[in-house]
Amino acid sequence: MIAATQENIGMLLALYNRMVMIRAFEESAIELFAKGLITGSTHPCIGQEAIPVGACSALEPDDLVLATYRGHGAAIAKGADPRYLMAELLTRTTGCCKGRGGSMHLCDKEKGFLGTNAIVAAHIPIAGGVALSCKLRKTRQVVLCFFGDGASCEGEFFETLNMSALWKVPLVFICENNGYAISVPTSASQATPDIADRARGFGIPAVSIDGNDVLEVRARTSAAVAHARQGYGPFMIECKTVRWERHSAFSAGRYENPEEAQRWKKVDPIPRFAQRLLEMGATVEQLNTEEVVARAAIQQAVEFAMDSPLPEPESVYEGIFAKPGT
Amino acid sequence: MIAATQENIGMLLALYNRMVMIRAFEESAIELFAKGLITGSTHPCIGQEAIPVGACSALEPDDLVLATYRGHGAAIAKGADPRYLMAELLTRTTGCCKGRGGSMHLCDKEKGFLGTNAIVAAHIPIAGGVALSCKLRKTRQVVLCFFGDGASCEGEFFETLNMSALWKVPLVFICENNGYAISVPTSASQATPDIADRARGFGIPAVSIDGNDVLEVRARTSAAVAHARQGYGPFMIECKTVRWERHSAFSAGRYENPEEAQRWKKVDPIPRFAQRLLEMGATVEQLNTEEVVARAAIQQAVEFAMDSPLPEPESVYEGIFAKPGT
Amino acid sequence: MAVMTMREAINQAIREEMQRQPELVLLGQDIGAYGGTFGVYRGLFEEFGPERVRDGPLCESATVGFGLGLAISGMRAVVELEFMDFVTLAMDQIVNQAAKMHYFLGGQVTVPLVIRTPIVSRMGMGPQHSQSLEAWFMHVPGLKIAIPSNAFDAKGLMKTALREQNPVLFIENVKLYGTKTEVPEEEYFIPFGQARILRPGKDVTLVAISGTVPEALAAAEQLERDGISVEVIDPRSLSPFDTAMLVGSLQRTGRMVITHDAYRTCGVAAEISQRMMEEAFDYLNAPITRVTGLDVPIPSGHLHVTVVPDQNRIASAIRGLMS
Amino acid sequence: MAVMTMREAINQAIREEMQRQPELVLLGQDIGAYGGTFGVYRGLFEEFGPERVRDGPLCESATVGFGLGLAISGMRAVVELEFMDFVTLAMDQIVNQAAKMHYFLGGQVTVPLVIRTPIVSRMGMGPQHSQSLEAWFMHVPGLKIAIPSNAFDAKGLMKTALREQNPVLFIENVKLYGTKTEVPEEEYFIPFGQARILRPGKDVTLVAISGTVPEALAAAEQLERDGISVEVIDPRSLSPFDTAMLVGSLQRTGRMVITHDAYRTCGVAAEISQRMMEEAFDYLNAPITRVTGLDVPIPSGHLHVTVVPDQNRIASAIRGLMS
Ligand SMILES: Cc1ncc(C[n+]2csc(CCOP(=O)(O)OP(=O)(O)O)c2C)c(N)n1
Ligand SMILES: Cc1ncc(C[n+]2csc(CCOP(=O)(O)OP(=O)(O)O)c2C)c(N)n1
Ligand SMILES: [Mg+2]
Ligand SMILES: [Mg+2]
Repeated sequence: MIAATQENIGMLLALYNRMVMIRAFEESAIELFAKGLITGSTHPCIGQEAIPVGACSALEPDDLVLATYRGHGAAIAKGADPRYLMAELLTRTTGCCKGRGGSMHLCDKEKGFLGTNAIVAAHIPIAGGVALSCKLRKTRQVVLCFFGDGASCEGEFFETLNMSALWKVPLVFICENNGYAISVPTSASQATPDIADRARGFGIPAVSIDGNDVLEVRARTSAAVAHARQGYGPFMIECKTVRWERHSAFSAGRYENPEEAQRWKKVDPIPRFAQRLLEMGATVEQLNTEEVVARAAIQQAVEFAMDSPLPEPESVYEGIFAKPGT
Repeated sequence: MIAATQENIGMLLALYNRMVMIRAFEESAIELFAKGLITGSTHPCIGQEAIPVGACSALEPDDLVLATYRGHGAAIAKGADPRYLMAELLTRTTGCCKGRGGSMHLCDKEKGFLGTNAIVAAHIPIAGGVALSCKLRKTRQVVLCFFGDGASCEGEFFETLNMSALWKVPLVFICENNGYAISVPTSASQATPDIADRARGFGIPAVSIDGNDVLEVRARTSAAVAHARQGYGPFMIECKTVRWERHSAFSAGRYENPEEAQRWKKVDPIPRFAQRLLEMGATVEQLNTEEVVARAAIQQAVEFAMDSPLPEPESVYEGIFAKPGT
Repeated sequence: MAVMTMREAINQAIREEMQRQPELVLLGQDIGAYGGTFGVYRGLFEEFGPERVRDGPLCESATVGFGLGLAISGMRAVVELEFMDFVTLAMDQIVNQAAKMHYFLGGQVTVPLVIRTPIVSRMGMGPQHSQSLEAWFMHVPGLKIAIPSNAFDAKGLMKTALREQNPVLFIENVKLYGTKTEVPEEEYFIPFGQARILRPGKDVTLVAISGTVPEALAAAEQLERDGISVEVIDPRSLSPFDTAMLVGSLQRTGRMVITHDAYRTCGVAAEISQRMMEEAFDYLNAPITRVTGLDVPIPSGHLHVTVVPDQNRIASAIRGLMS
Repeated sequence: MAVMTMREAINQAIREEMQRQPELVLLGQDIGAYGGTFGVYRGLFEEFGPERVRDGPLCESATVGFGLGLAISGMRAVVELEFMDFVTLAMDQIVNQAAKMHYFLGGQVTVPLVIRTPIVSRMGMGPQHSQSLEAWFMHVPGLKIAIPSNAFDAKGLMKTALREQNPVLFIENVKLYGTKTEVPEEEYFIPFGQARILRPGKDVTLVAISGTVPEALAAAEQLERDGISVEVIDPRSLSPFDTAMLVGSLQRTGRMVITHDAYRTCGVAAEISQRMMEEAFDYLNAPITRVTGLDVPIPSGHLHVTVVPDQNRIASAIRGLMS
């Protein structure tokens, strides 16, 4: 339980800010995609904002995060500048990955955000290796790895559960169980309701929680991070949530279940958290201010991205290999 | 518990016969390899005979089995003729796979033995597909899939646990946990003692048993097969055992732990079963007879193989594609 | 004759064979009500139900493995991999298992398994969602590979694939799904290993694969206006490969350009060229030229258009050869 | 100069760099006290301990993934895959992740990762344990590929690999592990992209890769007795590839034969040949010929000797060219 002190309210308002920022970022991404300004695809995390914000708020600045293509939120939550992220979505030269990665490949190494990945589950063993690196270098850093319910059916996920438990690496698995892969519901991809059970089969402690409660996510992640940082090895948190939008801005979206969507909008993590904040003593003005500030930051990010140049055709051979000494 | 009736003794003596036959087969394989008659490699299952014999004895003749390169025992236990198996080890044209597969690829489709595989764990999803086929065709057949402790770390194993539980296919996973992959002990490949736990994480019932007790293996497999045949889906049996020999006749074997080997020789499943049989009323003569008959069959198999021709170089282009209409 | 898209033609071939062969089952992700990532399966789930159109969890390797297991035990399976880039997750099942199982089990099993996968080389979806990896599979004995460029061929080849007793990799370029041709009402089959002259010509042979075919045809038209007569050939299948038709054309034209979206180095063009050298060296009036995807990771966004061949790159390569 | 085997030379290169770079870690299966499936790591576990020589569970994909994770976060890793056939289980990590990560993360990370794997083409271990799959990787931008044929080259190339900031696939043929050459006492590095003339000659250029090198040298000797002078060149690395040296040799000899154990179709020989056609067409006195592994699944047992090239097959191809 978080006491309603003034500092705490300030910190919590910062979380609220981040959640709104992510929402605004994703809304802009959908809009820009519709306008044809994003080539390829983009995968919004609208409705799931509580997970990256809650989880990343439990980290030290030098802790590390890896995520999926649906990781815009994780990047923002870990502190990446939305301008460079948005520029990356628009594949501009000013993008965080020089406009080569696009929406599915964001990265901000300075902020400890080690990248998103377009192959489902492929980043999970990579996160395991990063965690091993932290352990071997004795840096006391912890690694957070976000992935979906779909990813939890891929062999690499299990291989990593096994290796990370065996080698007791400081890795926290954050499963964003939003109930669907692209169109396949979890009922058609797993026989049991809880993905957390899978981790337990390897001796990894795991919990299933309400992923739309940002404070719950934060509290559980804090405990898991402490566990990992103290050398007890990996931990898994399964956050149950829902994806409002289509799988991607590109997908046809015919799989949508409108009733379910309506039901879930009722548990939208943002108004829910606003309500909680008000109960804890925050004012409506404070919330409005955060909202305005966050949305303005994204507006600026969009303008920054739109003003940035697209890469020249001749640059296509650049950036494949690291130069010696880098 | 099996009552010591005369029929039962007869059936049990048949199991004993099979165990001795497998032991003799593997001893011959090692000898032939040492003589340079087996090119490539060969992976004996000496010390593990109780598992294939106990497990396959719980099957109907038309049930199906898939196994690994260490699957000579499984092939014999499922009823494959040792002559064609031995000829395959010596890559003769009379081999069960026409001398193309060698020691790591045995098959006897007629007997329901759907092949061994040289890629660790690759046959596990294939077995899943065979089980799905049985379910879709409503044949009431059950599929048994043998694999090792090492294989239980490969992603495909977990993918198959998930899919087979989801689709409730009639598949019984038999893990031959002999404590080692090639040289890597289970203590260096998994954090928890029981591989069975992993199956439970997917909602698959699983037990860990003494794999050197042929009657225990038989009883547990019978129950698992009944479960699968009745449509309740997959089941896993982890049989703890030990590998006496080096990983393969080809391996250097420097990893051997002689003390452990000595300890395990004390639980050699063959004399142990012999003792049990005597207690149940079998006679020493009966056991001797089985032993002689089994060893003679293997002696004949070796002779048959040695008398068979090697494939001609020109035949190298044969057998790649099935002809239309086959 | 009906006019239909390549998407519809593939769908129709599969539907016909689903009706004919009760043992035929489809496996993959998003192939149920969703109709497949690119909509190729629309209506099949509704017609054949969840037992035969089996939407499943995300695990490419086991999905192919299950398909193979079905194939060797009295069923026939079609597995869809959502992007060709994801074959990387199922290489063992495709290459070491499906391609070799009939062989290493001494012919005791057959493998009526079709693996369908789309190339998404022309949509800017980035380095992990844009690759054309057909050369990897042409390298591996034991597989058959179909790679149609239009509705007519796609239907005939899919019908053949669905009667095969051997594993078939069926490669479709997403850019072609919406393109239309006439497709006969009556049933027809196109055997593997027969290339097709899409446009006859006499000055130069232009071999085009999959997504480059429309560009090749446009280049040929462009060049015709300049008085250069280009013969455009689509191999249609890579294994078996119709070397003979290409040799025949080369013997008439004396010049060849080969184009594909795949990476240049060790791509299929190198193999085709080497076969021409081996069989028609004396007919070569000029070096065989390739116009291919560049040897770079394929960038996200608009920059991808720089990477894959377009009609201008093809036309200028041909002009280069003629001068 | 010490005389040592290729196995020892690789071991020595790794040992030296393990001593020099505390951040260097080895991952794989059976690489601890066992010393690696083919003994390349003997003594390293004893010297550097289990933290840095990390024997692990059987899961090729995650093992490469962990190595990649180490590489992008301040460590350097060498991952051993026990047989080259098992790359099939880690293709995504190698091809879609390691090869492209520096690129798609905009240069924010470097990937000092070496993946070592032996080709076991000449031991009769059957269709799933005998393949030479280097062409797959040469097809993929973003990887460097070393493929030495002797102790001297292996040491110098491994030293280079272990100072690289990019992913390197290091391919070793088991048949060569026991072969010996002189190896200097002092430290040396062989850059990638430089081929080596193993034997000068003037009538024909013979390009030999990995396990075929001893056969190529034997063939050259055989032919010398018949008055045919063969220049034997080992490319040593496939990416980058020393096209220039091969072109230079071809310009002198006018003839080229390329030999490798890998499958013929879409193998590296086709690529090399096409590059020669592109760059030295006018110098070709005869078609470039390839002597390769046959396009068949590789049988277990003695029959494998029929599949891979031997000195007689190479020699007779060359005789064919000269006549
Ligand atoms: C290996 C692989 N298979 C398939 C895909 C196509 N794909 C992209 S996202 C996705 C759904 C993943 O679902 P989940 O892990 O639940 O994440 P979510 O999108 O719901 O956040 C699929 C199937 C892919 N990118 N990579
Ligand atoms: C995918 C794969 N990786 C590695 C190997 C090499 N290899 C062959 S057997 C083996 C050990 C497997 O151990 P386990 O599954 O316990 O079976 P056991 O040999 O003990 O019966 C290994 C690593 C292989 N054949 N396939
Ligand atoms: Mg999901
Ligand atoms: Mg074992």
